[in-house]
Amino acid sequence: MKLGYFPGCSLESSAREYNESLQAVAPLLDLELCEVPDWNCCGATAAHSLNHKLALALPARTLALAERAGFDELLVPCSACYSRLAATRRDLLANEALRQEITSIIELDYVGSTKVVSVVDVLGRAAPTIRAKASVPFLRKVACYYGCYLTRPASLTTCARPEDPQEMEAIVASAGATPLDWAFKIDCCGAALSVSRTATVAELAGRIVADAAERGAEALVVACPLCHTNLDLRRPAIERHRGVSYALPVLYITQLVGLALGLSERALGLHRHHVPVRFAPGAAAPAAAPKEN
Amino acid sequence: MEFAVSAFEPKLVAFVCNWCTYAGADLTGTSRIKYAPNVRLIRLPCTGRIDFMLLLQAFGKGADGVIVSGCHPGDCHYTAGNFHARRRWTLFRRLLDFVGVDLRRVHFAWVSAAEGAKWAELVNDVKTKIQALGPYDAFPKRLDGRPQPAEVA
Amino acid sequence: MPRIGVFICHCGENIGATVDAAAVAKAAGELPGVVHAVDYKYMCSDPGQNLIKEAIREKKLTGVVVGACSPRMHEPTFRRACAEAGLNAFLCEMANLREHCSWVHEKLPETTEKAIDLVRVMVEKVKRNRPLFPINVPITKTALVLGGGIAGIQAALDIANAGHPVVLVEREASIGGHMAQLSETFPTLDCSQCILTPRMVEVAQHPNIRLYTYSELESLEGFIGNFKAVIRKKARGIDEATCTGCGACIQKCPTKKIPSEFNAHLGHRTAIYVPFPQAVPNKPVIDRAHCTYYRTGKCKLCERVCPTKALRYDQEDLLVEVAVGAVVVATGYEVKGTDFFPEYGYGRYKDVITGLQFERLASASGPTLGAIRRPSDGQVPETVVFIACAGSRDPAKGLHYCSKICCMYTAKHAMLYKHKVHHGRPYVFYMDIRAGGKMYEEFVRRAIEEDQVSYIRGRVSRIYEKNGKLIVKGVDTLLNSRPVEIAADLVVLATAMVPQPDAEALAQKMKISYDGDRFLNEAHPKLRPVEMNTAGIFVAGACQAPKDIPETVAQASGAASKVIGLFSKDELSREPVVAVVNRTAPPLFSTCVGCFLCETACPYQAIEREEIKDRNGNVLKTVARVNQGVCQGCGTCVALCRSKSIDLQGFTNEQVFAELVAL
Amino acid sequence: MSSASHAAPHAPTFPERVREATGESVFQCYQCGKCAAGCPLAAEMDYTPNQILRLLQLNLPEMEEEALRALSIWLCLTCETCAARCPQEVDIPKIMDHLRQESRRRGLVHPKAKDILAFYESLLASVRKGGRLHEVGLVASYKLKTGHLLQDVLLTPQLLQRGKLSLRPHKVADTDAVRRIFDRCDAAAPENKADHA
Ligand SMILES: Cc1cc2nc3c(=O)[nH]c(=O)nc-3n(C[C@H](O)[C@H](O)[C@H](O)COP(=O)(O)OP(=O)(O)OC[C@H]3O[C@@H](n4cnc5c(N)ncnc54)[C@H](O)[C@@H]3O)c2cc1C
Ligand SMILES: Cc1cc2nc3c(=O)[nH]c(=O)nc-3n(C[C@H](O)[C@H](O)[C@H](O)COP(=O)(O)OP(=O)(O)OC[C@H]3O[C@@H](n4cnc5c(N)ncnc54)[C@H](O)[C@@H]3O)c2cc1C
Ligand code: SF4
Ligand code: SF4
Ligand code: SF4
Ligand code: SF4
Ligand code: SF4
Ligand code: SF4
Ligand code: SF4
Ligand code: SF4
Repeated sequence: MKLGYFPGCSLESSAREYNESLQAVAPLLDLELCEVPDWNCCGATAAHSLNHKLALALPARTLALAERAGFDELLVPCSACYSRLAATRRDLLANEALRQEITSIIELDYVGSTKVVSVVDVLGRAAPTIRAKASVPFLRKVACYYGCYLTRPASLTTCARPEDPQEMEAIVASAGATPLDWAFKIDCCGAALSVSRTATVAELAGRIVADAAERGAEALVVACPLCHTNLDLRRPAIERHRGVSYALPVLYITQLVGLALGLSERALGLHRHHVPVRFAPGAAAPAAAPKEN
Repeated sequence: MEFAVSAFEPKLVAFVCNWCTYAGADLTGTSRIKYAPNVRLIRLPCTGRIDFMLLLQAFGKGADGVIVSGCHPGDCHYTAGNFHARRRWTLFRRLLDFVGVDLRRVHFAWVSAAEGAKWAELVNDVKTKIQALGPYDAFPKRLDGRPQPAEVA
Repeated sequence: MPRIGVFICHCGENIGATVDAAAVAKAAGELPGVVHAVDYKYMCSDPGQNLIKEAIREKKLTGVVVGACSPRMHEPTFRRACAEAGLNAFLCEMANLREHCSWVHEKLPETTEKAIDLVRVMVEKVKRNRPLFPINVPITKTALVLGGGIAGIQAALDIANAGHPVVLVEREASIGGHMAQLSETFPTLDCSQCILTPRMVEVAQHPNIRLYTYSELESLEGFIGNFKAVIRKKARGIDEATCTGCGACIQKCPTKKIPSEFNAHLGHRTAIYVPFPQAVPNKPVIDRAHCTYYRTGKCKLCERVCPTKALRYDQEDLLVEVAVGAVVVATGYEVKGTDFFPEYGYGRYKDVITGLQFERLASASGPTLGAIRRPSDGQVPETVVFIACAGSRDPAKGLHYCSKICCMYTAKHAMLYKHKVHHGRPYVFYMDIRAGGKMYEEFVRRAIEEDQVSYIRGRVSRIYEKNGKLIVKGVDTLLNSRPVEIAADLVVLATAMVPQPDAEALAQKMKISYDGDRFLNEAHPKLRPVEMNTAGIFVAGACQAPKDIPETVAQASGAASKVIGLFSKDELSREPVVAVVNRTAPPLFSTCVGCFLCETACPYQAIEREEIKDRNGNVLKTVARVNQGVCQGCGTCVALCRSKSIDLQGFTNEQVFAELVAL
Repeated sequence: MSSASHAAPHAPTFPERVREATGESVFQCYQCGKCAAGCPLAAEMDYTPNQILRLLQLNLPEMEEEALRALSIWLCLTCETCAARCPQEVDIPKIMDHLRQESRRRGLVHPKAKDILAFYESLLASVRKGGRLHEVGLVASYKLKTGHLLQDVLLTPQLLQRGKLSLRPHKVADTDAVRRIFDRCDAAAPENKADHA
């Protein structure tokens, strides 16, 4: 299946391993990712905080380019970008005058024919394939973390039960993992304040890491580079803030699926994490895991 | 209150419901509020009873302006009668327009049994407006007397 | 030839000072058809009325116009006078010379001219009046009461005590409704069952009440005074006449783990069961969906132990037809479940319960025999959080209204908890405290002041479970919206009161109206609060809007008194201002084209369909017919009929057009 | 129809202007506090979300200014928690967006929010230049703007070592097209010029 692909800025740099693992997993799940030609930044929180028009125009340009390339669906792995793009599509489809205004700003026509989908949407559909091909089941207890943009707002989420989503759980379960029931899967991690108010992030992300650890999770699973930054890269700040250290790695859901599909740690970019991806000896150690079934 | 002895005294016909506007006009009386004597009331059980033909007939018999007034939406004595009337009024307007009635001469209003002063205001207001428009000579009058609903039907 | 008499009143100075009454009478006398015209100082006085009566007799009048005050004032007076003189009351009309003329205009020639106009209009109208006669409809003096909660019980007893037969239909196996489930009731804290049970027994033993439990309304046809109801008596699986209610079958039934509806799913019942020990009637039913015999073909243990051989496994539903003259709808309410609250766990946490479940916990007859123990592990909760307005006043969840009783029962719950668990800590998250009622505010103050219930003003955002505690995240908006987190052992949601799931279907079946929330709509919120728009159908209790027991009972007695009032006469007599579809007597013919636009317009469902047949019984066409018992005379149908086949007596097209022509 | 009208023409009030810009009415809020109870930043805010709305509900110039001077409006992360649970369906994040723009336009930005604003401006400046975000450039420019030179410095070598930061910016091919978008959006709302770069 052919999908339009919008990696977004962070997957080119700080979230490289998300890109790498997604690209590595895709062919095994019969997904062909075609990068949108000449895509641009969605503008993130900055744009809609400072200039309403820009917050629509930046995502609209990428959407229009994807539409022009003829994709039915556009895969947006970063959930913050996903939210911006999907919201722009929603707003422009709902308001004809606005659509016309924005198309003239971006100098491109746009009718909204390309649907915006997230990694969780796409992997969710591929769950049967993952189950069938999981040669190295990831037999660990994990806490799936959704953050904000996969479950909110109600007009954009594809989760059936936004206050207690189960979509990521279904995916990791198909890869052999045991998803835990825990309390913070939809709580905010501090997202865009990562740089400007690191202390705030230490508090918010800290609660998340702590709850997952206390409930016995062996890994946190995420589907967003911002979440990953706050839970992984900001770990020292979290540990300083709480005075506890946590050996809880944070995996992109694509990495977890990749491990189950038998891909190597390196191919999946596990070495790029701040918190080392190491597991206590147990049912299965990633990559080196013996074949279980 | 004084009324200017102007050249043109319009003839106004008001179709009103028994429960709200008729009673409201009674209250105008008991409160001794004065208004223009140009209006003649036709009492009906409900504005739902008013049909398009009645309006046409009123103009046909020499009215220069028509008032249709009943209970406020939701207060209808018959629970839904004025709701039906309201829905039809939109239709009426189009029909009246179609047969060439000057829509500025038809006034729809809500006057409740407690709005005596509002009734007086309404009549005076409509009178002034119709006065400004002048006599409704453009409408074909049939002042030949006998009621013949069939001729307009 | 018409012979019209005109009588102009001076009303002392009221008319006489502004309008030249004598001139009006004189002008009236010259109108075609007028054979008699006089003026007089006080028309409504005895001598005034006598003037009219004498003229009717002497001048053989065929119609009377009184030019005086508003017909809303004295029309009945003058119509009565006419009738006394032998003239049909509906051949009398009034011209409103006072309220609409003398009182609102100056003393000017125009004013007298207007008075003459008003009289002329009425003369033209009255010439076209027809003698009309009050409509009489016979009444079947039996009432149908739907729903056996406290509302239905109260209404049934009131009507039955007035000497009229009542058919009481209850869907469940026992009457009692929600009140039977309650522990103690605000604001007096008296035991709910103690006050309810005697009334339930009274219903069962009342000679005028025929009780159908485990039954539903199948259909309702007819109109005020003359309804035909079909009741479906669902198969109980036992013969009620033979069963003694010994309960042996219940004790022996091996299928025991069915969540008990009566205990709001906090306890269990067997497949053959009575909902609760004080049930009326105290005869079991078999729940066929769960019974092992119906599911697998094997068991019949109950039959083996029954001393009277009362079991009837092959019993079928029975349809019973009853003729009734009035209906009281008292089908009550339902409460929202905890699964309605995503942010509070979608009903996943066992210790997040509804107020109704708390009633069962606090009830001496409940699953814990009145001890407050939480469902998950039976521990006595040390900290209980009560959340008010759970689902109510929440447009995001589709319910914008206030459920009205939950402020009170939440205070009650917190109080009962404190009385039973002295060291316990009750917290109430609330938005407003609505305690308008006799001794209600005092009751809530008692909870706060004496029982030290902590009220926190703010809505809870989320509940999650951690280490066996329920973490409740709220704020105190009175403390600068400071976050408040409480680790609770039990959370009680004051969930919204909503109509029965089938409220809409039932309303449609009965052709009565309901509002956007599916509560039944009374005819007028202030002046006709217990009547429905459909004549002869009345409403009582929480099926009309959320209400507590005192209000429910008041409304039920109100509905009952309306029924008793209706039954106080043998026939219904109504003003003949009703619609008629034109008809020429045999062979029946009508200009009605059968479009039934009138049917769609009529707010009272008064339009019926009638087939016109030829001599051989072949249907020629279907035409409209007005049920005069139901028609209220609004005339909406008349305005809509394109073929002018339907007309309104007293305000016929002919009359109204004549008025216009006379202007 | 002759019903008296009380609506004399008047200059739009602030709540009316908020409604015009966002489609949201602040009067919808009934001050239940559920938003504050769920907001991840509530503990750090000078005014909780409902209090911001309350300031606007009073419809007094000094209260309106107080809301625009609040730190809260800059702390809001657009996490949508409040909007998802608000019983009255008030879209608070949308209102917050508007308040930020208005606060910046009227020069009322809270002193402690200057960092956040600087970060947003740096980010957009970076995007204006290359169409995509250049993280190294962004962090460098942010640090220059705020003078927070030490913060995060420790992290950067780690990132570089793990191959996660590239010193050379990725750019779109048609940088001009992106620049024109910025220019047009700035022209549409000159007071909300996306970046002060
Ligand atoms: C948690 C809680 C606590 C409360 N505490 C108090 C209190 O302390 N004091 C107080 O005054 N009030 C209290 N109330 C309110 C009280 O329960 C109601 O006011 C009262 O029960 C309403 O009575 P009802 O007869 O109208 O409805 P219900 O009690 O609901 O009875 C309706 C009956 O109709 C039957 N029925 C429904 N549909 C049909 C149908 N189609 N055909 C036939 N039968 C049908 C039902 O089975 C039921 O038996 C409380 C309510 C709740 C939820
Ligand atoms: C400011 C205000 C606004 C209100 N607005 C509303 C509203 O918008 N909607 C609403 O539903 N309700 C409203 N109400 C409430 C409403 O007025 C009452 O519910 C209603 O009037 C009560 O009617 P009643 O017949 O019981 O009492 P009353 O209206 O007080 O009538 C009692 C009558 O008994 C007479 N009387 C007293 N003692 C004797 C005696 N010993 N012998 C003979 N006669 C006696 C009195 O003269 C009086 O005529 C309002 C009340 C107030 C004060
Ligand atoms: S009939 Fe009416 S107008 Fe005449 S005296 Fe009586 S009250 Fe007055
Ligand atoms: S036949 Fe059914 S009701 Fe009777 S004892 Fe067996 S399971 Fe229970
Ligand atoms: S055992 Fe027989 S008599 Fe006793 S309750 Fe059951 S059915 Fe009735
Ligand atoms: S009665 Fe009280 S708790 Fe119930 S909905 Fe109304 S305000 Fe809320
Ligand atoms: S609207 Fe007139 S023609 Fe049509 S069904 Fe009714 S009575 Fe007959
Ligand atoms: S007059 Fe009104 S109530 Fe009577 S049949 Fe016509 S529409 Fe129905
Ligand atoms: S949750 Fe909604 S209604 Fe409640 S205080 Fe916040 S904005 Fe207002
Ligand atoms: S969107 Fe902003 S105000 Fe709302 S909960 Fe998130 S941070 Fe708080």
